[in-house]
Amino acid sequence: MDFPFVKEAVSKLFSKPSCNMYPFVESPAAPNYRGRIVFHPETCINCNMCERVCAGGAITHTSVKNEDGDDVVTRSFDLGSCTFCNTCADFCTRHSIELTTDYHMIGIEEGDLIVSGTFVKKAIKKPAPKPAAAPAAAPAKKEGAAPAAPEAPAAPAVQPRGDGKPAQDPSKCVYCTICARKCPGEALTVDRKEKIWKLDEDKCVACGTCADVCPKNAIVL
Amino acid sequence: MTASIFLNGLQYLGYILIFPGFLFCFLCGMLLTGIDRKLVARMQKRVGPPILQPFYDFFKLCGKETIVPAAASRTTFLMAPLVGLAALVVIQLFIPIRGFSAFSGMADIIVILYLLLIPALAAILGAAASGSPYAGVGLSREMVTIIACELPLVLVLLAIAKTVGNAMGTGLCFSLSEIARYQVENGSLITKLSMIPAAVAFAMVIPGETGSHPFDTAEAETEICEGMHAEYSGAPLAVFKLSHAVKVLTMTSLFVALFFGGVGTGITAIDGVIVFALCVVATALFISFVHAVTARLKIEQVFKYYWTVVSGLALISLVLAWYGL
Amino acid sequence: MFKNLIAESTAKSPWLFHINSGSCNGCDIELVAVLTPRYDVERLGFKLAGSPRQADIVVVTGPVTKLSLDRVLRTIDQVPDPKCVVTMGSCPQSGNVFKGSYSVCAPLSKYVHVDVDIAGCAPKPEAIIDGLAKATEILKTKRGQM
Amino acid sequence: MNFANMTDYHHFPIYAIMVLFLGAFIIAASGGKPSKNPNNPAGFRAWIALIATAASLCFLIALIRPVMLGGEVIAYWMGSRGISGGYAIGIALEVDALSLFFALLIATAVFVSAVYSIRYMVHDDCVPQYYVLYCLLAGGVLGLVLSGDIFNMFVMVEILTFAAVALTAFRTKVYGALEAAFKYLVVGCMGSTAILTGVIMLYAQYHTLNLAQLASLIPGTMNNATKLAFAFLYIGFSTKAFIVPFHPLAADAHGAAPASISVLISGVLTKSGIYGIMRLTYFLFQTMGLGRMQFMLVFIGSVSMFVCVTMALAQHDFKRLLAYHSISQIGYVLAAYHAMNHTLFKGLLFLAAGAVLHETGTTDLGKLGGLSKKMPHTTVLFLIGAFSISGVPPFNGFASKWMIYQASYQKAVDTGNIGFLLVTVIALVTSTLTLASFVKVSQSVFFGQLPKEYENVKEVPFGMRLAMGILAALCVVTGLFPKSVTALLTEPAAKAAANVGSYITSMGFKTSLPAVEVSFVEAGVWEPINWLLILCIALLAVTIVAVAGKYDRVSETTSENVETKYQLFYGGEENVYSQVGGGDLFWGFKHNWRHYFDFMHKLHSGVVNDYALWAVVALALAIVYMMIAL
Repeated sequence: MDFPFVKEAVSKLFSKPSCNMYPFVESPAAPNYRGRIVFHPETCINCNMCERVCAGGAITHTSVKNEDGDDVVTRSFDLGSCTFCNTCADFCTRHSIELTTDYHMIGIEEGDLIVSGTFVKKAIKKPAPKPAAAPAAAPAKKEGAAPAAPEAPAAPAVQPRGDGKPAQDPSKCVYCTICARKCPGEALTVDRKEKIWKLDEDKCVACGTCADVCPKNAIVL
Repeated sequence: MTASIFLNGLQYLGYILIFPGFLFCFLCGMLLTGIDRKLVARMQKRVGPPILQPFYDFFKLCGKETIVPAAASRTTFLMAPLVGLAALVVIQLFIPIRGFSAFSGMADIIVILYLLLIPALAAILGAAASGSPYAGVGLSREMVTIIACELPLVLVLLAIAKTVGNAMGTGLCFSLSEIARYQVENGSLITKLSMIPAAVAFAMVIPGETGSHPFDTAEAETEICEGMHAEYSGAPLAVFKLSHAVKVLTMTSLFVALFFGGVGTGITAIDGVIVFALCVVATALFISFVHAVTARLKIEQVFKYYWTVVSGLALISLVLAWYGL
Repeated sequence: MFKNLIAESTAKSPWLFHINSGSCNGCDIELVAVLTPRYDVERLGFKLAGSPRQADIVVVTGPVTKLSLDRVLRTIDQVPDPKCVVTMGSCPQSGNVFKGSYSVCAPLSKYVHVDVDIAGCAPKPEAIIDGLAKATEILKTKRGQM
Repeated sequence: MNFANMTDYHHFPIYAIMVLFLGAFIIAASGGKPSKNPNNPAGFRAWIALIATAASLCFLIALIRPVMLGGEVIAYWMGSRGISGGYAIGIALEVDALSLFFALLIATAVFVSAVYSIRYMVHDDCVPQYYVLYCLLAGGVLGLVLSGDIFNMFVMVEILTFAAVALTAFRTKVYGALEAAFKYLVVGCMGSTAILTGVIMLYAQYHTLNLAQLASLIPGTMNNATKLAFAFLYIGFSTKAFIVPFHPLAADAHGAAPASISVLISGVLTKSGIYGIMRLTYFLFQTMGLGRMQFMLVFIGSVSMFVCVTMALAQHDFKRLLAYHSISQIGYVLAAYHAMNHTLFKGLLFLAAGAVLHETGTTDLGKLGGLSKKMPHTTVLFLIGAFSISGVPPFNGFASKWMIYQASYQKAVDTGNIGFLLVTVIALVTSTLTLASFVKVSQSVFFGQLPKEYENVKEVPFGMRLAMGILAALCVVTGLFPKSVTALLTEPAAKAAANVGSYITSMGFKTSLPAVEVSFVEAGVWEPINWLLILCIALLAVTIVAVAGKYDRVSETTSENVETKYQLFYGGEENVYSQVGGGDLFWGFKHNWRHYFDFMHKLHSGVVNDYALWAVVALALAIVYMMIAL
């Protein structure tokens, strides 16, 4: 018989307990702990990339038209469905999503675990389409601007180029720059301010990543 | 005449209900388990529950709903904990506190031996009455633990009977109060060479009888859902918890009475405190410490341990006592 | 007075029963971590009970798979009153990443009344302590109403 | 012979025997056709048996005053043919306290069992024949213990053996009944033959068959032939008492016989063997090294105790388990005066087993369970019996076991013989093992879960419960007032056992032995009343507090699924039938003793040839021991 813990037990009896006295003493989380989500609606551009990448399906949004014809978008994060993987924050080009070190997330009533924010998304003021490198930029449909959601995608606004390389649909594009950032060949240049979308044909390898990642389905191949 | 009978009756009732009966058992037993839990926690480098935690547990359980499973035999199921508790209190009444015992004369080692069976038996029957298969496994283990503890306990008690009997010139002494008196006059039994192995063996029996680590196979909450108590809820469970607490008190105070009976001053109140202090020490050493440094054994290991190591020690003591050492 | 005593004791001695309804074990490990010397909820009177009959708080982890749904509900039924159901981690609250799977029945609140949700995947032990403390308060109110 | 003469109590012993034989005769004369009444196929025959046993019991109870309290030894010569020429010519009945003690036990057991039989035997065929044999068996045993003549003892042994064999075998439809009866017949006949041989040897030596005269002649004239005779007689009576090594027979016989007969086999037949052995040891051969003889008896008793209790732990059948316990307890009986309590609680247990068999049709521990909900009274009665046999205070088993421990340990201390110390330890441990096996029975028969097929089981008829109730009440009463019982029954019997002189002289023989005043070592008497009072007050106090505190609180349930709430907890699974099998219950114990159990398993082959061989070996060993040690 062997009692390896005899010494341990006796010495511990006379030493201070190693307890973290949490409810009585604050216990801050470690740096970079991913806790409660904070959403900054003022910077959100409603690209919906976060919703697309969310594994747990925790992110949703509603949008209502206000009297100006603008969309009032409410984006909510259900912490009760979140895996705190940080992917949404990672993908958010505008850094609107942030995972804080606050871990006090207790839900007793409905809504306790919902983080949400509302912002107004201005309706697009029909800027002149600037087909940078898309010769087949079909001007046929000048989009009625009525529904924000493409309710009639019957005919694609932009014809595919046919060579496998991407083409932009300016009516859908919100210039979020994800395609540019995700392009493995760095063939895309997107300028949000100037609303420019440019493809460097030499660098493009027609991999299709940009179309894949586009949250608005504004790229056709 | 009637007045004196009435007063006598009142005194008896006082013994049974207050000291050293129910109230005393309740308070001291709970306190002992509280201290035990605290000490175990401290040995594991934890803060541990407050010492009054067993009281909280008890009152909380009293306030819970009692569920009697449809498959259970209702009366047995509900009565079993009460019988067990009553039997334990009766044992406590017999255990002398340095010469003072509430009911001397009828206390006898063999009676104690059998009375110790009753709480376990009550728990077993209650478990059997619940109809749960977990309780079935638990009661089987409890029964084996009883068998395991019985042999060393018998040997220890016979050795004591022989030692005291030798010294008293009667050859044999089964009476607890006699044993207590002998110790008051001649010093504690632990000072005798032959009694040292017996004391060690008895100390090893304490965790087995009280069902604490590492011999708590019968109530193994992680493997068989609390075993015997799997179907108990509410007040009956509270009574079981109380019984366990009283059993801790009973076993430790029996240990103190048998081996440290000579310690004390002669004033009952002070002796009571001293005995309780000794009980605390015994609990700390034989229950808490053992709990902290061991892991649960398998039931056949429990049996083997008791029938070899512990019984061996007790046997050595008996042989020594036989030859008058 | 006695009633008060019981209510006070109820708040000081909540026993947990833990049900894993198909969890990835992350939450389970955290729940165990809460019992370790580092956090030691026993100092608040918490204890893991082995049987639902002895429990006050039922802690459910996991996305409530189809197979486990029946068992979870039955076990919760078997807990004597007053009782409190706590869901721990995102799975039982919504299904988390398993949402929409053919074999997942989450959220649990569709089937029973859930008192406290502890968010996190898995929740930090401190968060668990927070949640359990909330559950204890609820328990005490429930006991007071009995 | 006038009427006053007829009511003289000196006639009562022969009346007690004769009513039983008369009853047997009347029943037999009434033919073997069952009556039309389906509720009582035996018809009036059952009542005749009942009246006969009741009358017999009454006659014996009437004898308590003169014999037990008055200390008289009744000598009764049949046909008034007494002693002529210094030799006993006539056939004598001789009733001292020891005889009466056993006779009372037997009569009680027989009477209770007869009450029980009326409803129990309803479904059996050949019931009329059953009652004939029943009365014969009872009469035989009673005749054996009251007889004052060793040849008469042999005759009675023969009667009871064949009645018992027939009663074991008469249920031909029961599997194993014939086999059991055959085994019993073979070994029993060996035993009877041994007794006859012993008797012949004694007669050849002393030219008399009267017990008292033998007892007066044997001292001082001991030779090897006497020792041989004693060995034969000892083995002969051992087979009747089923002590080791004859225990396997009992298990088979009990298993096959109806419960009412099991009661007789365990409570009556074995007692007759014990009585025979005690008579031999303490009366006839008391001069030949009583100490060594006692030691042998105690040794055999301890072995019986331990072997049979472990065998019982391994059994799967309720009745077989009881059978082994029966012998285990006989070990205690041999060691001391445990006989009365044993008859009471073992009878009760067998009747409970019979009740279970009656209602469910099986005694297999693996198939039963949860009967306490259906048969609450039987359960309570069984528990009383189980507590008694396990020696749980305050029931009667504890009182007698307590005396055994005290006495054996005192003996060990007085004689300095470690062997007696071992007996104390074995007895205490055996008692715990007994408890274990009754926990096993209660778990697998009365508690636990009710199998589907026994949903419609009902409580047994009142008649059967009454029989069990009588025994249970006796168990409790003798447990509560052991002092009075000891004073009334046990102590006179114990004194009588040691007081050979007065036995001999009262028969009219001269003896060199003085009618000594026996110093019956009062090992102390367990007085449970005070203790019980405390327990009752304690229990009352707890119960009052519990009831006041709404112990059985049931709140308004919050869940809609009320029936799932009251289901058993199965880790969340739906309730299925699940019972911890009796065989697996004490795995932790059996595992450590597996080699022992394997050995015992191989040893108990169930082949009658083996058992016959055991008998021969035992006889040889007994002869060797007697020759060397005495």
